[in-house]
Amino acid sequence: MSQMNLLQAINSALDTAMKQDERVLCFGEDVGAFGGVFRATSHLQEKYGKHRCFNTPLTEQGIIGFANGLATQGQVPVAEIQFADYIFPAFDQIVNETAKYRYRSGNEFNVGSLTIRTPYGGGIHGGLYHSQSPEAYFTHTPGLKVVVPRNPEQAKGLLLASIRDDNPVLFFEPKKLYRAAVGEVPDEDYTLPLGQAEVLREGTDVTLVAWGAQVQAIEKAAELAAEAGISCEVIDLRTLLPWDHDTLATSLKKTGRLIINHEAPRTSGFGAELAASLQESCFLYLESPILRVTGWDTPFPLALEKEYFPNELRTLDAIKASVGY
Amino acid sequence: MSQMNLLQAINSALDTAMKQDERVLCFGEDVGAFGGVFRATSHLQEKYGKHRCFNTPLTEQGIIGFANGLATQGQVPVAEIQFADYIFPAFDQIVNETAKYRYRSGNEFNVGSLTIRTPYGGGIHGGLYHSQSPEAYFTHTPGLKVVVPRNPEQAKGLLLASIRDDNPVLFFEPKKLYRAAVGEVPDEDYTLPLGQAEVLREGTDVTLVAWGAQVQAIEKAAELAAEAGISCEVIDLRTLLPWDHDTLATSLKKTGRLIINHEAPRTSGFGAELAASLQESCFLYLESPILRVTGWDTPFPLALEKEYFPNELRTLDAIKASVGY
Amino acid sequence: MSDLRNLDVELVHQPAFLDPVTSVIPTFRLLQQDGTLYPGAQAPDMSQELALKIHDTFLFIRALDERMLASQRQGRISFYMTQTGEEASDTCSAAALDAGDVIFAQYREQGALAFRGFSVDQFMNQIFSNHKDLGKGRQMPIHYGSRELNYVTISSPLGTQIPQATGYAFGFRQSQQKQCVICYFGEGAASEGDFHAGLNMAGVLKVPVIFFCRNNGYAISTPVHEQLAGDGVAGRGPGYGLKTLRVDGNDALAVYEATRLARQMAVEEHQPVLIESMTYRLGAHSSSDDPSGYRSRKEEDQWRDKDPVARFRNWLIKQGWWTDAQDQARQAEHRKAVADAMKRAEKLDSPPLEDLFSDVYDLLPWHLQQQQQQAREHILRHPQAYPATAPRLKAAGEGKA
Amino acid sequence: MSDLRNLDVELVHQPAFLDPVTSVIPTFRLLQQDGTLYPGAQAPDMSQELALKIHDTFLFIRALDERMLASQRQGRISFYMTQTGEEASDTCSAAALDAGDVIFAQYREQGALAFRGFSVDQFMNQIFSNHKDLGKGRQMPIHYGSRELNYVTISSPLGTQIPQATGYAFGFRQSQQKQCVICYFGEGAASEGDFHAGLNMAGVLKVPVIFFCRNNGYAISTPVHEQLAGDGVAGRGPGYGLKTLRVDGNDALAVYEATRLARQMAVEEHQPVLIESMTYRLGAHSSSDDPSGYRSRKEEDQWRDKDPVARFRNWLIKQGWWTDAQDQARQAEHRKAVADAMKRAEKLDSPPLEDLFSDVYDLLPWHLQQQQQQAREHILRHPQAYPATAPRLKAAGEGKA
Ligand SMILES: Cc1ncc(C[n+]2csc(CCOP(=O)(O)OP(=O)(O)O)c2C)c(N)n1
Ligand SMILES: Cc1ncc(C[n+]2csc(CCOP(=O)(O)OP(=O)(O)O)c2C)c(N)n1
Ligand SMILES: [Mg+2]
Ligand SMILES: [Mg+2]
Repeated sequence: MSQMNLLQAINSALDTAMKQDERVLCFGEDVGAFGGVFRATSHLQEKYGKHRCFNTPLTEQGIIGFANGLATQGQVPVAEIQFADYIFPAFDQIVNETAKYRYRSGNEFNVGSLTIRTPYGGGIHGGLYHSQSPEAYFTHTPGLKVVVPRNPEQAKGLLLASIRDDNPVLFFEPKKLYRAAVGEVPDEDYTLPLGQAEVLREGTDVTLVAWGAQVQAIEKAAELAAEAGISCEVIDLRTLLPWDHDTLATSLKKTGRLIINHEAPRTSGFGAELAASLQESCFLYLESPILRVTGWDTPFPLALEKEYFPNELRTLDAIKASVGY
Repeated sequence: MSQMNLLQAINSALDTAMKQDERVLCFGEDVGAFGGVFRATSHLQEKYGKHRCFNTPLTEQGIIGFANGLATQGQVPVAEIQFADYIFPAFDQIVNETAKYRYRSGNEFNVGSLTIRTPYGGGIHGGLYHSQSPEAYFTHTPGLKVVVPRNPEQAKGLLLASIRDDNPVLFFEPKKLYRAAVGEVPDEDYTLPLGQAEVLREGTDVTLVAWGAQVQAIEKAAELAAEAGISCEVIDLRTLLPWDHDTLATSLKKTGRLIINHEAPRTSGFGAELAASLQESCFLYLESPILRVTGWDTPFPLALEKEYFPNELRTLDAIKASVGY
Repeated sequence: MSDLRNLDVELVHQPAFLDPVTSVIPTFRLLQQDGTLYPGAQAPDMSQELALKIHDTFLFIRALDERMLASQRQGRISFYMTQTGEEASDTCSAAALDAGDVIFAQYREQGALAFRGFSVDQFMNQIFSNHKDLGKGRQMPIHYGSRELNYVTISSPLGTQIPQATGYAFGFRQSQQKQCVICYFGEGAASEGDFHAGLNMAGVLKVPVIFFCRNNGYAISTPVHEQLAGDGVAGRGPGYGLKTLRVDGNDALAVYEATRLARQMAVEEHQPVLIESMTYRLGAHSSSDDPSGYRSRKEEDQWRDKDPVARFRNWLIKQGWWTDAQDQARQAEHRKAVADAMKRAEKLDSPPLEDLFSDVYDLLPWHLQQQQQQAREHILRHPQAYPATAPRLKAAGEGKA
Repeated sequence: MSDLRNLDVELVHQPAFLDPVTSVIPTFRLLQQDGTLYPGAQAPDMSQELALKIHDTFLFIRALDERMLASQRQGRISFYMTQTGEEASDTCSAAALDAGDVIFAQYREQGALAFRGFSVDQFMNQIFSNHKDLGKGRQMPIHYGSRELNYVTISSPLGTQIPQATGYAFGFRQSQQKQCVICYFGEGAASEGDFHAGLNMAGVLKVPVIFFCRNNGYAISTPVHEQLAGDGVAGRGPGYGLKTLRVDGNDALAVYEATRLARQMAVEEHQPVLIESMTYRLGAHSSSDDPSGYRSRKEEDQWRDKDPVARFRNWLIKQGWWTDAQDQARQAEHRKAVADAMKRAEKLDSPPLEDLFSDVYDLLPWHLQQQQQQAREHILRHPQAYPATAPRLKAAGEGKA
């Protein structure tokens, strides 16, 4: 066990994966000698050489196209997109190629070994283009897995699981927590299961669910609610695609109330899928409508970032609305 | 009034717009002399010259980037993406640029005059890459409007409205109906309102909503249901972003039951947003869960297209499930 | 790392703008249409066996394309694409490679696949989307692929295979295999951003890849001069750090020799190469297209006179390796083989319902299990609406019960 | 339409592969570092007034960059990007244009904007995201834009402005305005697919655009030789049908002259042009970056000796148009103006809550009206958590009541 921040945990996961399997390659813009603009790939080039950790030219569509080819050949690419806001030039390679490689070829070829890492989310004064949370776009794409860790220990275990999973995984890293989240992380090699949510706090009145950095917001809201005598169950979804319906449904059937929190805009955010599915499967248990506490339907702002944010206070308001319905 | 198929109606809308405003320009792959692979731009180059209707090189990101620049300059671009499956290389230009142009510049610059036309959907033996319905991706993008017509008369009126709307519009054309849907279309210039759903059939037991080609599926399902003594209200959503909450809520409050039908995969399809929003706003009126009848969570298949399709029979099964809940 | 730009190498004090390049790169050609070599030209070292295999591939493809286009017209298949006029480009470049080299194709490269040994039945099963199709009936006709033959399954979105080829080639280098990748694409696809990304990355990362552009004059209706300015696609190669050659794509010998040399550079020196093969799509873009809307009969006829198959046959005959009589007989054999295979393929079942849901992931996640179950129940509820799957589901259900 | 390829122009019978191009395009330079012209070089026709305006812009930008970087270090702003060492590239190219020509910039072109007349207060209001920012406080510092000055608002995603510039230029041509577009980007951004799309479309569609690449040696930490192979970015221009020139980006006179000539070709002949300006980013990539991780002090010092501002000042002094004393005085004035403006900008309110929701569309659709109302109510419920907006909302509410 060591104290690590989330970046160090990512770095440790990459190091572990590269040590254990020489087919693991890390690349992307500035990830080589420099170690990435956030330093997630620090020292990996030093340790494993220029052919296993390297800079690419500045082309996201090229990075993912290249990664798809590498995965088809049998390597285990871990491609970095410098900011999730810049994943869109690679959207075609991800949605039309990565996601459909196995299906379209009848599994003659697949890119199951591919992992795409990218920092996402607001809270760093980044404005429109250094703050986006584009995970929902990818959840509408069969063939992909989508994973979001909330803290260092989760980050290492989930990233190692993603690298080893035989399906392409998009791994969204909450960059707001890169240095802010610090915790004990096992030094050894370990994985955490994909596709399983985690119940962080048990409660009886309302279920709160979030992923990544927003787990903090619902945890704080649960504490504020507790002060007001409301007992919240707090769930970290961890994997968005395929997501853990059973854990959520079990909780919702117990509490009868659900609040979903995400940073991305509300309309067609992943909260919509959760709400739509769960109102269907848990209809008779619902005591109030499923609520979504989300970013507004605007681009991510700068000066008014605080006003945009679906923080613990907005979650608390929703909890009260839900309970008082 | 003339009898037109959906393609002719599109062509008539473009012709009308180009005649009325010389800033209207049509371009894309093969849209010039050839008139487009579906012939939606037939004869426009002949009529308006090579500078107003022309071929572009084969680059979707270029087409939309170019269109964004043209719109900023003050022209009225109507860009064609040959198949909606090929819109993804332009995803960055659409999601990061088109959608955010006005916001990020404080309206110093905007691309409100831009319209992007693209044929979408299955039913033509197109397999993975000539069948997709990617509308939901765009509904998660504030700043865009998303419009889908169901028949020739709608196509002309909605396309003219889209071209003239001062916001960028994605206009998805149901290619399955290009030649199959035939109807009376006014010869003159007219527009139909964006942002408004249309009630096609009134009913009391269940509300059915769809858009584009799938409106036929719910209309047929409503007829089958009528035979079984179930009265369905049928709604064509027409605009997905921003969508018409009031019309749907009014209907749902009347019937107490809602079934959403779309061709795209279920997870994070636009049905999710409708279900999530409406279970919230109409909670106390719901007599059964909101159901979604959609494509499965797979890429679009070929040999098993029929088995993939959310057709009238699957809708009918859902109607019965909803009523029998 | 440091800034390695050589700024002071050559200074000028007059602002001499370089002109856009129109045509400066010459075309490498060996064979004249009558089957004789140009004076001074040297035939590559090609065995009789290989030469006859290439020619046999040509004849097979002609038979296949002709029959399939006719079948499409008869409504027996929904879609087809011929490669008539372009057979030498892909077939002879593939012929210059090792069987372990990997092929990323666009869609008009059935010659390369046939040369590798894809059987007539395999072609037919794909075209008819039956349950024996290696691709499990999921893609439109002509989207072939075979792991065994190192032919990566075709994908419709244009250009996407280009950076993938670069990545695959990097993998070869990484695992120290002495192989290369060949990546085919049209001059239209070369306008996609993925082309730029793939070639640039290959140049920077130095990988064993041959980019093989079939410049056949059109992208559907769009002629080359509305597709690009400058000296074609080859004009861009050196700017990416690639070795570059323009070749007459209708000259089987020149294409073979160009690719053979390219392979050496790619495999021995990790030097990526771009070959632009100048050819012409004699047929329509696809069975959905009608070229009379955008080009003249006369132009087509001019190119018909440069037919690559005829040119190569003339050479074979001049070599004394082949006769007209043999050619007629072999054509008839291929026609029959194609017709027979078609009849077999047509009769085979479409893929089972499970193949609608398999291969989205390695295993079926809960939601796909659920959906598969829903589909099954729905189909059994309305069997008359699902003639392809319902009977088999019923049989299986009864078998179980 | 027809296939206009000239296939038979030049045939060769030997497979002579073209070599990758490393450096063949020379660099156009007029001024030596000491401010004298090279023998045989001719200074452009530049008035004293214009020359002094350029120099004044240089001094302003230096003062601005220095102060803002310091402010970032003090935590007064969150982010900044200097253009130290590159001032001549954008400022002098913009100086060669007409005020009606449109600028699409990347982000490191504050010189062009200052030259156009963006005031020190306008710079500050953007950097401090206050309610007077033309961009309404929505983007990070340095994302300037001004309709009045024909400077399209900066967008962070790299390369996206390139095809947009082509489209804008097409619009100029369409509306028969005798203007052109200049599009700035870094050599890193030139690797994006949008670069390929934008230049190719410009070449094919023949539009009045000048692509101006600042090749400053690095894209963050990535040096040019890991970014591209071949002869830089200029090496690609002719292949797209563009007139192409490489210029010393630290030579104010050469940049000016190159752009002046480029503008003529663009506006008179609709001939798109590519200029590659060879320069060096003397500072860090941004205030978040530390270049000591990827390059040497020595390399930086070599480039400091080529400072474009000093070179131009030397020329001005040799012309007898300027003195060291004037220079000192003017530097002090700019420093004060910047410091004063900063104090003013810091004090201004951030934008009102409405600006969170406006400009997503031309008008607020129902869902944004609803969300704005929810935000308002929420903030009024928890005013202590929203110090920037709550007091104003309260005041407005009370005013109303
Ligand atoms: C990304 C993308 N855009 C558009 C299309 C539609 N399309 C299919 S083939 C084609 C023309 C391709 O021309 P070229 O690359 O020259 O190949 P050729 O058909 O001439 O062999 C087009 C536009 C596509 N398949 N993918
Ligand atoms: C599409 C995209 N990818 C990545 C980034 C992150 N990024 C910002 S600046 C930069 C380097 C740009 O280098 P260059 O174009 O050479 O310009 P310079 O900074 O040298 O002026 C990168 C990678 C971005 N802004 N956009
Ligand atoms: Mg072609
Ligand atoms: Mg740079």
